[in-house]
Parts: sequence; structure tokens; C-alpha cells
Amino acid sequence: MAKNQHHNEPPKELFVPHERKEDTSEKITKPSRSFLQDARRTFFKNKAAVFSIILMIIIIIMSIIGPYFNSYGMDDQELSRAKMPPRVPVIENLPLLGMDGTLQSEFTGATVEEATENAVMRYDNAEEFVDIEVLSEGDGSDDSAEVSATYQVYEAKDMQDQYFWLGTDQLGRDQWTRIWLGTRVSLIIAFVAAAIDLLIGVAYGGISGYYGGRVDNILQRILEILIGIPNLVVIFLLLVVLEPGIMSIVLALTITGWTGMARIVRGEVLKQKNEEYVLAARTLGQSNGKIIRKHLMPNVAGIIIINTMFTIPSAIFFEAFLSFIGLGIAPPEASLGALIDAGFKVFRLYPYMVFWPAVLISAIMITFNLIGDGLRDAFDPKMHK
Amino acid sequence: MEKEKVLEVKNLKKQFKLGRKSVVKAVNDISFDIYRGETFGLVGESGCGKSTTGRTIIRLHDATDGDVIFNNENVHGKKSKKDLLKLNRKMQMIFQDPSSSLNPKMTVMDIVAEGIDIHKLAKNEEDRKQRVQELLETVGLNKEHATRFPHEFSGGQRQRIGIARALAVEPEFIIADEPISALDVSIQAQVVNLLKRLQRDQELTYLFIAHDLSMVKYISDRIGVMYFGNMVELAESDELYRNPLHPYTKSLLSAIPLPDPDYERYRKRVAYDPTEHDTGEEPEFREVTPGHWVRCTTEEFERYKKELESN
Amino acid sequence: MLRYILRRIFYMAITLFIIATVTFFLMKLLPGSPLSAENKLSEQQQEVILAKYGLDEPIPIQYVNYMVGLVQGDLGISFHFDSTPVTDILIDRMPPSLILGGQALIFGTIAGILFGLIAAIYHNGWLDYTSTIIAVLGTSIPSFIFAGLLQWYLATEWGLFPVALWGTYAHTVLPTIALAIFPMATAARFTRTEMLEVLGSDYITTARAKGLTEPAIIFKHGLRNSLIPLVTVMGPMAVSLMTGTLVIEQIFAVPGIGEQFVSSIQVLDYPTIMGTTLFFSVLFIAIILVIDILYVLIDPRIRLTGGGS
Amino acid sequence: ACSGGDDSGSSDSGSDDGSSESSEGSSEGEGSSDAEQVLNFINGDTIPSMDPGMATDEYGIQFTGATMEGLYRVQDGEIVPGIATEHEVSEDGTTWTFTLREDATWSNGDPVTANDFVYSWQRAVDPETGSEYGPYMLGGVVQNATAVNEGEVPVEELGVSAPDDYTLEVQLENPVPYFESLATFPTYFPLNESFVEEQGDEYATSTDTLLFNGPFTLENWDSTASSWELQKNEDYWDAETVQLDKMTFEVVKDPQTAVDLYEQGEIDRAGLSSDLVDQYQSHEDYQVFPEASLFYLKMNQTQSDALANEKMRRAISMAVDKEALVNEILNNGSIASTGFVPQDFVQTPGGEDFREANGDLVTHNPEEATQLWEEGLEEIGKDSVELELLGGDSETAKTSDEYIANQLQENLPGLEVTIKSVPFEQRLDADTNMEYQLQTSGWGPDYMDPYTFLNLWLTDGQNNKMGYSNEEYDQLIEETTNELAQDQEARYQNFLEAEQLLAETAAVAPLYQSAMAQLVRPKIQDVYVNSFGPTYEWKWASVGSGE
Amino acid sequence: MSKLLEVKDLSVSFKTYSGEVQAVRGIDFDLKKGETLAIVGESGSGKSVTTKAITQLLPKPQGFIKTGEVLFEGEDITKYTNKQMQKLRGKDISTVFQDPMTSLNPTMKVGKQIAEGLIKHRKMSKAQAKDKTIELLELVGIPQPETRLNQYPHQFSGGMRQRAVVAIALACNPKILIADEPTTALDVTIQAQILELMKDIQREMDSAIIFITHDLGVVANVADRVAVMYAGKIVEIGTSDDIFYNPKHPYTWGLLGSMPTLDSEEEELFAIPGSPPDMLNPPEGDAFAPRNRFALEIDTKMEPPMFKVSDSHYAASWLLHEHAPKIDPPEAVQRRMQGFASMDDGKDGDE
Ligand SMILES: Nc1ncnc2c1ncn2[C@@H]1O[C@H](COP(=O)(O)OP(=O)(O)OP(=O)(O)O)[C@@H](O)[C@H]1O
Ligand SMILES: Nc1ncnc2c1ncn2[C@@H]1O[C@H](COP(=O)(O)OP(=O)(O)OP(=O)(O)O)[C@@H](O)[C@H]1O
Ligand SMILES: [Mg+2]
Ligand SMILES: [Mg+2]
Repeated sequence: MAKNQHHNEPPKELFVPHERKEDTSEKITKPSRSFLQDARRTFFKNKAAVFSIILMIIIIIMSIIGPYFNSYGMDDQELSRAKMPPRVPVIENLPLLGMDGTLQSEFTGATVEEATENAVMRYDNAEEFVDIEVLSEGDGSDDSAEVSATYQVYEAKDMQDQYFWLGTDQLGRDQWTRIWLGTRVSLIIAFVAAAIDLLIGVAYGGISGYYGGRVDNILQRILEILIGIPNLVVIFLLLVVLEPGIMSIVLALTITGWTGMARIVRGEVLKQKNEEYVLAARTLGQSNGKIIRKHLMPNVAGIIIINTMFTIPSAIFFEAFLSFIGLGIAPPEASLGALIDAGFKVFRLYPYMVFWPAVLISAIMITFNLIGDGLRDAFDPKMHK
Repeated sequence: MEKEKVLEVKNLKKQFKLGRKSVVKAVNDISFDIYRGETFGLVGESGCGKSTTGRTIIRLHDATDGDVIFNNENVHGKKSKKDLLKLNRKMQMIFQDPSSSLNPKMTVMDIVAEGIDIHKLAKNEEDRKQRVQELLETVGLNKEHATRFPHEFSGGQRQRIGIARALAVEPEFIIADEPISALDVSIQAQVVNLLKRLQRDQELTYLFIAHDLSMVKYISDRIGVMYFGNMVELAESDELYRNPLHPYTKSLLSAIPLPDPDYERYRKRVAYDPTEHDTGEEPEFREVTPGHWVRCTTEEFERYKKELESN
Repeated sequence: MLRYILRRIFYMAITLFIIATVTFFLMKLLPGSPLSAENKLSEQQQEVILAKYGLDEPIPIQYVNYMVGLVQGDLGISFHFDSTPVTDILIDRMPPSLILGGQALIFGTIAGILFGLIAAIYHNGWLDYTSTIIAVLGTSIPSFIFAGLLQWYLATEWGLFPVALWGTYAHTVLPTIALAIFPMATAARFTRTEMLEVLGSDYITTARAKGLTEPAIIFKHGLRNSLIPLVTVMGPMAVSLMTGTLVIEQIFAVPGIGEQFVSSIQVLDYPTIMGTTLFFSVLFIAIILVIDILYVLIDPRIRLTGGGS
Repeated sequence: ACSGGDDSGSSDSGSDDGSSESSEGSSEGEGSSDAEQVLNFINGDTIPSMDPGMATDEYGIQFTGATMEGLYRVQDGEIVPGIATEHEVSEDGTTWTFTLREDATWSNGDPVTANDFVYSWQRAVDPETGSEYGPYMLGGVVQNATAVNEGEVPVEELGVSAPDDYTLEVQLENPVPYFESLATFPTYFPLNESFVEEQGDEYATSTDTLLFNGPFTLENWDSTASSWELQKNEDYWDAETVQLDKMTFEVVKDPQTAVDLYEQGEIDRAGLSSDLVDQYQSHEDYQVFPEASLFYLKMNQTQSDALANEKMRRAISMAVDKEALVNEILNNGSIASTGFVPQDFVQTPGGEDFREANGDLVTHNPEEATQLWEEGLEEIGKDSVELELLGGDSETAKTSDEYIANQLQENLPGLEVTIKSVPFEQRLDADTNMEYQLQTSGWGPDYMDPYTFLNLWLTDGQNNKMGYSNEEYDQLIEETTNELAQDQEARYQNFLEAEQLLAETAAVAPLYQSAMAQLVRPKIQDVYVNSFGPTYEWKWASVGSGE
Repeated sequence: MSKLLEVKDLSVSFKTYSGEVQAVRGIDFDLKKGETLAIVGESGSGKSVTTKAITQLLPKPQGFIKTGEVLFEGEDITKYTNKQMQKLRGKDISTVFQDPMTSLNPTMKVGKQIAEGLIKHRKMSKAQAKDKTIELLELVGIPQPETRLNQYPHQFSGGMRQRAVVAIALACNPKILIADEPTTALDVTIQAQILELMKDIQREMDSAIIFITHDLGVVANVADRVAVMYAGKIVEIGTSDDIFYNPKHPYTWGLLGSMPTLDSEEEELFAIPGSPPDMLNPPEGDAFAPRNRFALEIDTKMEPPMFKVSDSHYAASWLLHEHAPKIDPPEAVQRRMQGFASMDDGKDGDE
């Protein structure tokens, strides 16, 4: 129960009415922050998102300057140096990282000799450059002996002075260069596709949502039909008619891709247009155009940006899928998808060929997804602390 | 002295189509007048059509039937852009929810100045700024607030920004749709005091919508009680409190808890049973004594008359 | 309910009609015909072949014929498979895709929901982070990479499952897992977010105030409510799973519709392409209907009204 | 004789795509006892048609070949009797009279008679049938085939008749020395008239609507089936010879998957793509099967002034390092090709291999290529040329196309090559309509005669489709079918000369002669790989003890 | 009279991104059997947090009890494990939340939601629980309970939903019923019904009620005693008559003054200016000082202690200090005080 607290008697002279120099009651002490500033603060508190942003910037920068880090061009073929494993200065001395310019694998045979023979045969019969380590002696029965062979590819090909950081492909082209160029192509496709999605989707959804009624009804029915046609069909058909290339891929991606955006924007506009601030603007006599521009757009912008963040990775993914089924970008140009497709076929032999593009595509996907998540939180006022 | 009518609502009806067949009769044939300089209170339970009435008056909804005459001009019907603008200037609205009625992405300056811009009331940028600052001061905020965003304000402050926005176009008539319901008790008074002061200073006319009867009584000159889309009683506010006639009004009044334990100890609540009017006769809105209208059947009408005389 | 479903089916029919019309004319715009042979055919032969496929008629008549056939369940004859009705092709190729897609959907969703639940329950704990990371990876890494890895480790290296082909139940395991990863990751993410939201809601506090135990709260009160948004995304996902994912079918040599569809496109077998498209559309629309009905089962607040969406 | 040509095309029949090669090999799974005559195979795709008159693709020909039999069969490159036991040729070489065996029956018990051939051949050229290969295989060979097909004369006028049930008389338009081998092709197979007519459109769409007269029957099949079986046909006249009881087939398209299945013992043969060769060339079951298919760069003279220029075409044909292509990229036993008729295919009457006889006609020579190219540029008055290379869509095709494009650009100054890869059917279209500039293409023989290759470049050759025309060449080839038809010496002389002419005028740029690298169980015995017609001949195959 | 619940020096904080929100800052009060204690105060003053801290329903992991104890029947329940609390919740202490629209699970039948507690705490079978549920629904005045039982919350009107929530809370005859703004979302008429219902039930079951609201009218209706909270502290506590007729704290004056009574005339309402303090860094001295028109210099320097006004009445304002200048409360409040003086010797709720 409440009780009188006996602390030091307060000084008497303080018992006079407090003179307020100014009316502080309405004062807002917090520094002024706009919604966007708050969003930014929330966003930057999200470590995963910040990390993703940094990573994304690095990836974008690398896709621009990465190819020029070495002297190899995108289509510099040289069959004598085909399928070289990665080799990086300095790191080559750390054997476990697999960037030391060797190929390594296990071989079996009835005896150690047979297994060794198999290994050497596999590695271009360059016996002196194959290091053998016996794993199991074997008892003479089939495949009982096992050896681990390490093939010093660069030595064998007398290329000790060469460094292919991420190895080379079947045609002897430098993977580092091609991967960054591929990233560039993938990103361009994704960004352009997302931008077009954005334009069409936002306009369509905005009109449908704001005007409502019959317009909405018709537009929504059309949308339903578009969604009802599997997008794979549309894309395939388009790619059959069009010349393969970046533009056709982008077109194919956008032709049905915008429907998701349109639906989201419509939903949001439907919600926002009945908010009282819109009604208030109407009672002030504001024109429809300005209501859309000044009131609705800024308030649906958040959701649009977020959605775009998710569109980009799915576009990249779809392009990869198209490459995978052979409808992607025309060679020698390559996208990440095309590189993965090419590397995937040999991934058990030359894992590095698929590994790095796969890492990169996954990194891009993860990055955009995390940025999207971060933005979603940032644009949610509940998350503003 | 004949009071000047600012607004006449005649047989106003508003229905919402939900599906092909289902229709919500939100407002069902109501009529009333509002005189210049007065506050007309509109009360009733949630969903009885108060907001719809207000919004139809200001043309946010199109009326299904009936007329709204403002300054001798019909609000509904075909209008030129210019007429509409003029109407928008003279009639303004304050909304219920102070958090959703301000665009979260705009500064207070832009929110308040929106009307000024639309109606081109400011001569230049400087004038615009000054007007906004004056308005803010009028509603008890200070000019530093102009650069801030709505979410930085408390509910009461936000509601005052909303009022400033409405005042910016120098209206004559303001519809205040539950301007205090969403506010904390301790700051409701801020807004109510402000509204009263503004009315005095700027000769405003209010349509004050609320369900808190004690506030309505305090602020209104006359009060209309709505029930299920109908106006069931209309009278001067003192008269209504002293001599409520319609059983719904009685029930409503008996339900208001007052901050007075003594009174509360003896309060008896009266329940309202709408079936008590079921005599087969369609009730009508009739004037029992001058200025005191009730929706009733002929038989009830006679009874009410007697009731009043005996008082 | 029944009336609602009937009405929806009516709308479905209209939508399908439009889709059929659109695709029909689209196909007409495209190059290729049953005549595209490497050896020249005589004019008489060409006429005969065109007549066989009904392509000798003017396009409007072809259209009417196609539509009439459609109503009777006749999708025409394949250009590629000699004298084989398209319906036969669909009937042949559908089951593997439906089985795989169905299994992947069920398995993936259930596993995903469990992951999501665990993450939500141990919010911000290491279990949460782990399952979130799994979910992010699962939605980010292309499924063919998983498929390749699964095939390599589980089949080739360890010999747990058949490498490929179709036949016994064991054959479905690897492709199902490969397919299930995406729905699983998606379900996990949705469930987690939604569950966290739900766990913060008033009725959960009410349930806690009743003295219910945490598991009871999560399973009896939380789960159902957090599934509602998931249902929405599951629709399109179900379709894309069931319509067969070409890549998975190719890697595991599954004779599915997705794989067939792509080959049809590669050989410009238009009747089959159209038939498959229509089938996909039917599936899509039907699944949307199922989803809408599921909504109602999960969320009693939603009443079935209207046609469209 | 499957002309196949560009269809199984550079892309897959070639080399890489293990899948398409599929079958052969032996023994079922591991622990099987050697008594069990069962083999398990994979097939690169479904069988779109089992109607011998309609089949045009590799698999249709393969499986009609295994389940049916024409006048003759091919055993390890030799023509051996089939339904025919012997034949006589008239003096002028245009009337062939075949004597048919009397013990051959259809799987429904009907005897195989001469009328079955008459019916089948008439059906093949009848325009009402719409057969693609009918007019192609019979046209210009059997009398009136083309005329019948074009509706000028009734089908009865086709030069084939059945004087009695077991005698078949064929009238040829010209003497065709290789008619015997031609007649092993499925288009020439007999058909049981009453059965086919009864089935109507349904004919050959599933096991139930098929009749067999060959060593095997096809079971559990319909046109979209992704797995099926071949079983020993007990009613086959030579059933004694047939040792295999059963062969199973599953459609597998991915070469890696195929190899995995092989390693797991599920299947007995797996084709290897070039990447897989790296890994499996040391495998004890590794085998290379040379083929008689030729791959070359087709240059369309009607779509580009550069390609119409002979010097520039020659430059192109010398610019590509073919050795590197076959060793590094194809990597499957394919050999660089220096002429227009493959090696180990036919021999001159002198017993010399055709290829040896003419030597290396087109070799890799970048310096000369550069020089010729520059001269060519001058002639057409340009300093840069852009060409589009229509590529295949298989993995190896893609890689080799990229390599070829790169080689051309490297060695031919001012040339820019863009690659357009399209699905197979679309390439056919582009080819038919000559809407391409460069194209990697391939041609497999349809019968054992240089003519099957060399007729490609006739001015009005059906498969020319590149705008190549050379009067002297036309004349040399025409002579081989007319006046020189009976004189093999002179005929081959003409062929050799004609080939040299092709090299001089750079009709196409030969690239390589393909081969298949495969893993094959050693238990499989006596499966013959044909260079034309059905790829595999299983009639004599058996499952041996293994090692 | 025995003390059912004692809250001693309770402080509750939330960890947030920007720092620690001190939602409740050392409050003391107690609750006796059968009485109703109302807690009033403006939004954010810590009313809900206080009650959630009692039942340990604070959102985890941000919210935590910083200091203090909560004695329920003499035992400190802040030390209880989650298991022990689960036994207590719903059985001994139940809660009714503010918003009937959101405090029922939308996807579960109402009957089941009520029965859950019965099955859990009273170990009833399903059938028994059903009978009891019907009884409860009848008790809270829902007609046709048998059919209503099987309906979902959205099929109930707002008033009925709140009744259902009350039924849930009452299911196990709790000793303490915490009602966190149970009527704020309701219409006046329905509000009145619910209040009557709660009073009836209290009479019947002899439960103690903690009633949270910011509507002083409701307080006047239900409360025996009233605690006024401001910025996480109880600034005044006393019997309902003490608070309404003899308020001592300027914040209480503000609250009372800002509500018109039916007979208050044209004069200005007594508005409290400004907005509530930021609980991230509560101001030095008296938290109310910046909004207090009667603030003294000392208010900005030192926090006022609780001054005893009478045995039942305490207030934390320096104005009650012996040195403080005499200040007249606002007019509206004075009128109430006169009313109080006139009935000075009248009976008071529960003393
Ligand atoms: N846009 C609309 N579409 C359909 N029905 C509507 C719409 N607006 C209002 N209604 C319905 O009209 C009726 C009256 O609503 P209105 O908002 O006018 O009530 P109210 O008296 O203002 O209630 P409250 O006190 O809750 O604000 C309600 O039944 C409501 O559901
Ligand atoms: N989960 C939370 N995280 C951070 N701060 C919180 C949380 N919940 C409550 N608070 C803070 O605790 C303080 C007291 O909140 P509380 O909910 O007790 O207020 P209240 O008096 O119940 O208000 P109301 O009348 O609006 O319900 C507020 O400042 C609020 O911001
Ligand atoms: Mg309203
Ligand atoms: Mg609260």
C-alpha cells in the first residue's frame, strides 16, 4: 500500500508556482523524422538486410568491373587450356580451399596398380603430374583398391605462370570473366524486367483499384484470364516467334510477370482509397489525378518497392530456368543461368564450373529476398521503434 | 428572430448496394435544418447512419434520394467544376480517426496547405507559409510543427491538424464526424474547447456527430437522435435531456455513465424494445411542441403531447 | 456452397472458353505445321495431310470445329505422335506429374509448416535462425541444383534410392524431395511470419489468460489462423508443381506432362501444346476454386459469394 | 534407308547425347544368371510412330526394323536374306524379281505374301497416305513412284506386282545397283493389308494395333509410352536364330542419368556425352562405335553475298580446326572429316576405301583461309561481314557451335558470327525455307552407295537447300544413275571426280564424321551397329557369360 | 478484510530498439476480496502493462518485471514458473480484454473457446463442459445458448462477443477478475448492459475485480476504489468518493474537469494540454509537471512522494506538502468537492 516516503525534506523555496518561459506542453522533443527516415532507420537496424545491401552493391560493382580484373576476354577460346581448375595466387598454397589448380578424385581398381592406372589414364596420361595416395590396398576383387589422385593441371600443361581464378570452361574461356559478365547479363535482364513489370503492373493495378466498379471488374476478368494461361506457355510461344536474345527474354518475362504487381497494387489502392485522408482531400476539392499522384502513390510506393525486390530474383531465376531448358541467351554471350546450365552437365567432374555461378545466383537471390524482407519491415510502421 | 437556414436536409436517403440483391439502407428518409451559427448534434448507436448522413451531405456519397440544400443551393445533382469547388470551400469536414485522416507521407505544412493550394488562396509561397503557421497557432500548435509528419503527434494534436486543414479554406459549415471518439479522455477537452472557440471567433456552423451524449449535450444547441437510419427525435439539447419522448432516446440517456458515483448508484437503465411501436401504422416525424420533433404513430403523438403538458 | 461451386464452374467455363480462343488464334499466328518435313511432299500429299488435321478449312471454321471438339472432350490429333489423340497423351503423361506434384505439395507444406512453427516458437533462438536460413536457401537456390545433389549423393553415392526412372514408389522419392524444397521453404517462411503475428494478437493473449499451455495455444489457436495467408500462395504453387516441372522430370527421367509439354513445343506439335495449355488452365482454375473452398474451411469468416475472385 | 541427314542432326545423333544413341548392351542387372536372355536399355525419346510407311525418325525406324522384316536384312554390313530368299535382275537392270520364303507369317498367323509388299509400297506413295519417306525412298527408284505420288497416275501403275503369292516383281525407273540395300529400309517393309485397313487411323498407335513379322514383338507400347519391351517373336520364320528373350526400354534423356543408371546396373548400355567421356574413358566397358554420318557447315548461298562467293566459302571451310573440335570438344571418337563421303562406308570397285581414294580434300589451313577470305572480301567489296549461325540446341551442339563461330571469327578478318539456337523442328523449317545463313548440319546414309551423300548437292536435290548448283557436278552425278549405272568402275570414277569438284567449289565445309562413345556391358554379344537404317540389329544378339 | 492481492513496488520495462521503455515505474496497491478497484489514466500510462505483469502475460522477450513482487494470497507469483502460472491463469485470475472483436479466436467456435478453460482447470469431460458452457452463456445473457455455442465469433454482435469473453473469464469462478477496458469498444447501451452483468456476477461469486478504463463515468459506476495512473505511476488512489469528490492530484482534476456533466454549462472544459511523456526517458521530477498548470518549481526537480490524505486516500503531488501554496482546484472540480462536503459523513464503499 502507498505510504509516505521519508526522504530528505525538499527545500522550501522550491514551493513556488513554476514559471513557464514558454508553453512547453506542446513541444515535441524527439527530432523530426519523416516516415522514410524512420523506415531507413528500421532498415539499417536489420543486419541481414544491411549485409545484403552491401553484398548486392559489391555484386553489381563486380559485374561492371570484374571482367577487367584480368586480361582474358569473354570469348577468348583456347582448347589447350580447357577445363582448367581454379587457381588463385596465395590461396593456392592453402590446399583445402580447392583453388590450387589441381583436380582431385578417387579411383578404384582390383589392385592399387590398376586403380593408379585408371587415375593416370583419366588425367591425360600425364603420369609425372599425378600424385597418388593409397586409400585402400584392395584384395584383388573388383574395385576393392582405392586411391586418391591429385592432378597438377597447371604443371602438366606447363602453365605455371597462369592463374585462372575460377578456372576455365570447356572452350578454355576464363570463368572469372564469364561469370561477372554473366552476372551483368542476368542483372540487366532482371532489372529491366522488373522495371517493365513495375510500369505496367502499377498502372494497371492503380487504375483498376482507383476507378473500381465496372472498370475494375473488366480489368480483373482480363487479369484472371491472363493468369489462367500458364506463363510457361506464353513464354515459350514468344521465344519461338522472337529472335532469341536479351530483349526477347525480357519481353517474355514481363508479358505475364506484371500480373502479380497489378494485383498487389490494386489491393493496396483499394485499401488506401477509402482511408480518411483521401476522403479529406476529396472534400477539399482535390482532383482525381492529384489524389492519385500526391496521396495514393506515396502510400503504395512502399509495397511496390518491396514487391520489386522480390520480382528481381524471380526474374533471374526464370532466366536461369530458360537457359536450363535451352531457351536462354545466345552464345557466346552468357547469363548466370547459361553458365549454370553448362556447368551442371559436368558438375561431378569439374564442380567448380557450376559451383561459382551457383553461389553467385544464390547470393543474388538471397540478397534480394533479404532486402525485400528488410524493406517490408521498414515500411511497416509497427516496426518503427 | 427568424434564424437563417444554412443547410436543409430533405427526405435524404442513402442506400449501399452490396450484391445484386442485398441493399443496406444506411439512411432512410431523414429531414432536418441547421441554422447559421449553431451546433447541430447527431447521436445514435454505432452503425445507425450518422457518418453516412454527414458524408452524403458533403457529397462524398451520392444521395439515393432527397435533397441537401446548402446556402439555398442543391448540393447534389449536376454541377460545374467551379460550383463544386465553391461548395468544397464553404463546407468542410473533420474526420473521426486522427491517425488515418492525415496522409502519413506529407508534412503538416503540406497537409494544411492542400486546401489553400487547391483554392489558390495564397498569393505566394511566403503567404502560404504564413497562413499555415497562423492556422497552426489558431489550433494551439506552434509553427515548428509545420515541418513534422503526422505520426510524430499525439491523437489530440493530430485532430487539431485536421481542424486546421478544414479551416484553411475558410469554411462556413463544418461537419465533425466523431472528432473526439478516438481520443484519450484527457485530451478530448482540447479539441472540444477549440471547436467552441472557433465557432465563437469565426461564426462557424457545425454538424457534430458523436455517440458520447454528454459531450454532445455540452457542445450542441440542438440534437437529433438517430436509430437505424431514421431520425427518431430532434429537439433543443436541454429540452431533449429534460423531456426525452422517444423510448430510444430515453434508453440512450439512461445508459450514459456519468463521472459521479452518487448518480451512478441510483441510475436505472431503461431498455428499448423497438417492437413496442408495432401497431401496424408507419410512424412519422411530427412536431410535438415547437422545435421538438419525434418519430411516432398518431397514438404515440397524442400520448407524448400529454406527457409534455403534464411537465 | 453447392450453388456457389456451380456458379464458379460456370465462370470457369467462360474463362476457359476465352483461354481456348486466345490460344487457338495464337497458335495460328505461329510458324510450323504438320507439313514441316525435311522431305518435300507433293501437293496432293500436303492436301491430304492438311485435311487429316482439318487444316484445309478456313480459320473460322477450324475454330468452330475445335471448339465443338473441345466440348466433346476431343482435343485433336497430335502432329508429332502419329494418329494419337491429344487426350491420350495427356492421360498418359498426367499421372506422374500429378503424383509428384501432389506428394511434393503435401510433404513440402507439412514440413514447411513444422519448420515455420518451430521457428516461431523458438523466436530469435538458434532453431529460429537455422530454420530461417533453411527457408531462405530453399527459396533462393534453384531446384535443379538440389535435384543434381540429391541424385548424386542419395542415389549414386549411397544407393538409397533409384537414380531415375518411373515405376515403383521408391522412384518418386528423390524427385518429390527435390520438388518439395521450394514449397517447404515458402511454407516455412509464411508460417513463421504469420505465426509470430498471430502469437502477438489479442485472442492468443486471451487463450494464455485462460491458462492454456503453449503447445495447446500454438496448435489449437495459432496454427489455423496462421495458415490463411499460406493458402493464398499455395494455389499458384500447387499449379506449378502439378503441371510438372520440366527440369526435375528431365533429370529424373520421369515421363511427366511438363517434359512432354516442352518436347511438344520443340517439335511445334500445336494440338498437343494447345491441349496441354488448356489442361493446365483447367488445373489452375480448379485449384483456385479448391483454394477458395479451403479458405472457407479454414476461416469461417469468409463466406462464398459472387463469381470472379 | 534413313536419310536422317540433318535431323538427328549435328545436335544429337552426332556424338554427344548419350541418350539418343541409347540401346544395346546386355545382361539384365547384376545378379542375373547367364541363361537369362534379357537386356535393359534406355531410349533417347518416345517412338512417335511404328507405321513403317510413316516413320521418319531414328526410333520409329529402329523399332519397326526390330519387329518387322523386308526383303533383306543387314547383318554386320552384309545384306542377308529376309523375307526374300533370292532375286533375279534383268539384263537392263530395271526389273527385279524376288522369290519370297513361304514360311514367313505375321503375328496374327497370316502368311507374308508378295501382295503385302505391293500393298505396302503402293500405300507408301499414295498421296492419300501422306507418307513422307514413301515418295522419298521410292521416288526415282521404283517406276512411277513420283508420278503416283503427284497424282498423275493411279497407284496401280506403281512398278510393283505380285505374279503369285511368293513372287514379287519390281520395275525400276533406272538401274539401281544398290536396290538390295535400299530394300532393307522400313519404307519397303510389307504390310498386312486386311489388318491395316481394319485398323484404319488406329493402325500402329499401340501394341494392339500392330502386326509383326520380324524377330521381335513390341509389347506394352503406345505412342506416348515412356517404356516398352521387345520380346522374341516365336512366330518369326527364323526364331531359332533369335536368342534374346526380352529387351526393355525406358526413355531417359539426360546422359548423366543414363550413366548413373548404368552404374547402378539398371541398364546395359549408356551413351556418353563428351564431358562424360573424360570420366569414363578409362572404364572397362568404354567403347567407341564409329558411324557413317557426316557433319558439315552448310552455307546458304541465297542469303548472303559472302556465302555466294566461292573464295569466301573456301575460306570458311579451311578456317575451323577440326582436329581440336573432335578431340577436345566432341571427344567421343569422332574423326575430323576432309571430304564429303565418310570413311569406312563404301569401297571403290578396286577395293579401296572411297575416302582413301580421294584423299584429304578439305583440310584446316588458317593462313590460306585468311588470305582467301580477304580476297573474297575484296571481290564483294566489303570489309566486314555478319553471318548468323543457326545452331542446334543440344549441349554439345551448343559448345561446338560456339567453337566454330569463334574459330571463324578468329581466322577470318572482318567476320562476325552470331549464334541463333532454335529447337530442332524450327531448324527444319528454316532449312526447308532456306531462311538461314550458316548451319551445322549432318547427313547419315540411307543405303550403301556414295549416291546417298552425293545427291545432296544436285542442283535440284531435295536436300540441297543451300543454293549450291554446279552443272558439271550435276552431270557427273546424273551419269551414275543413267548411262553408267551398270558400269561400277566408271560410276565410281564419276563419284570421285564429283567429290573433288565439291571440295574445289566449297559446297559445304566438312567438319567431322561422328562416332558414339558408350558404356556397354561386355556380356552383350553380336549386336550390330548399322551405318544406315535401324541403328542396332538385335536379331543375332545374345547375352554371353560376361568377360 | 483479507488482502487477496498485493502489488509491491512493481516496475515493468520493455526492451526496444531505441532503449528501455519504463512502462510501469514502481507501483503499490492491494485488492481485497469482493471489491472492485478501478485503474484509470490516459492511454500509455501503464494500466494494461500492470495487469499483464500480474498474470505474467507480458510480451516475451521484450517485456520484463524489473523490480517488485505480486503477492497472490500471500505468495509471490512473480517467482512462479510458467507451469504454475498456467494453473493460476483462468482459474484464480482471469482477464477480460478490451476489444471483443479481436480477443476471440476467429476460427474457433465460441462454445469451444469457453469450454477450453473448463476442461483444463476443472477437468470436465467434453459433455460436462458443454453443459456448463450453456449455463455460462445463459448467465451472461446470451439467448439460445445451444445454437450460439456452435457459432463462430463473427456471427456474434459486438455486445454478444464481449459477453462471450466475459463468460470465458468467469468459467472457473476466478477469485480475481481483471477487466482491461472491457467496454471501451462498445456502444453506450451495450456498455451499460455489460457493466450490469459484471456487477451481478461479482455479487454472485464474490470475486474481486480490477477494472481498467479511462472512462470516468464507468469508473463511477463500478468502482469501490480508484487508482489514477500517470506515466507509469499511481498518482492518486482512494475510494471512489475520495477520487470523485475530493481529488487531490492536479492530473485527477484534469481528468474530472475534462468531462462535462449533464448540467455543466457553457464554461470551458478543463483541458489537459500537451501529450503524454516519452516513457523511454521519463522527465525528471514530476512527470506531469510539463502539462500541469499548477506546477511548482519543485515539480521539475524532485519526484513527489505519496502523501496521505486520509486512511483510504493517498496522492503524489507536491501540492499536498505543508510548504505548498494553497491552490484552488478548477471550478468543475470544486463543484464536486462541495457535493462531497455535503455528504461528508455519508457511508463510503468498503471502509
Ligand atoms: N461504403 C459503404 N458500403 C456499404 N455499406 C456501408 C458503407 N458505408 C456505411 N455502410 C453501412 O451503412 C450503415 C451506416 O453506417 P454509418 O457509418 O453511417 O454508421 P455510423 O452511425 O456512422 O456508425 P459509427 O458510430 O460506427 O461510425 C452501416 O450498417 C454500415 O455498415
Ligand atoms: N510490447 C511493448 N513494447 C514496448 N513498449 C510497450 C509494449 N507494450 C506496452 N509498451 C509501452 O508501455 C507503456 C504502457 O502501456 P499500456 O499498454 O500499459 O498502456 P495503457 O495504460 O493500457 O494504455 P491504453 O489505455 O491505451 O490501453 C506505453 O508507453 C507503451 O508504449
Ligand atoms: Mg461513423
Ligand atoms: Mg491498455
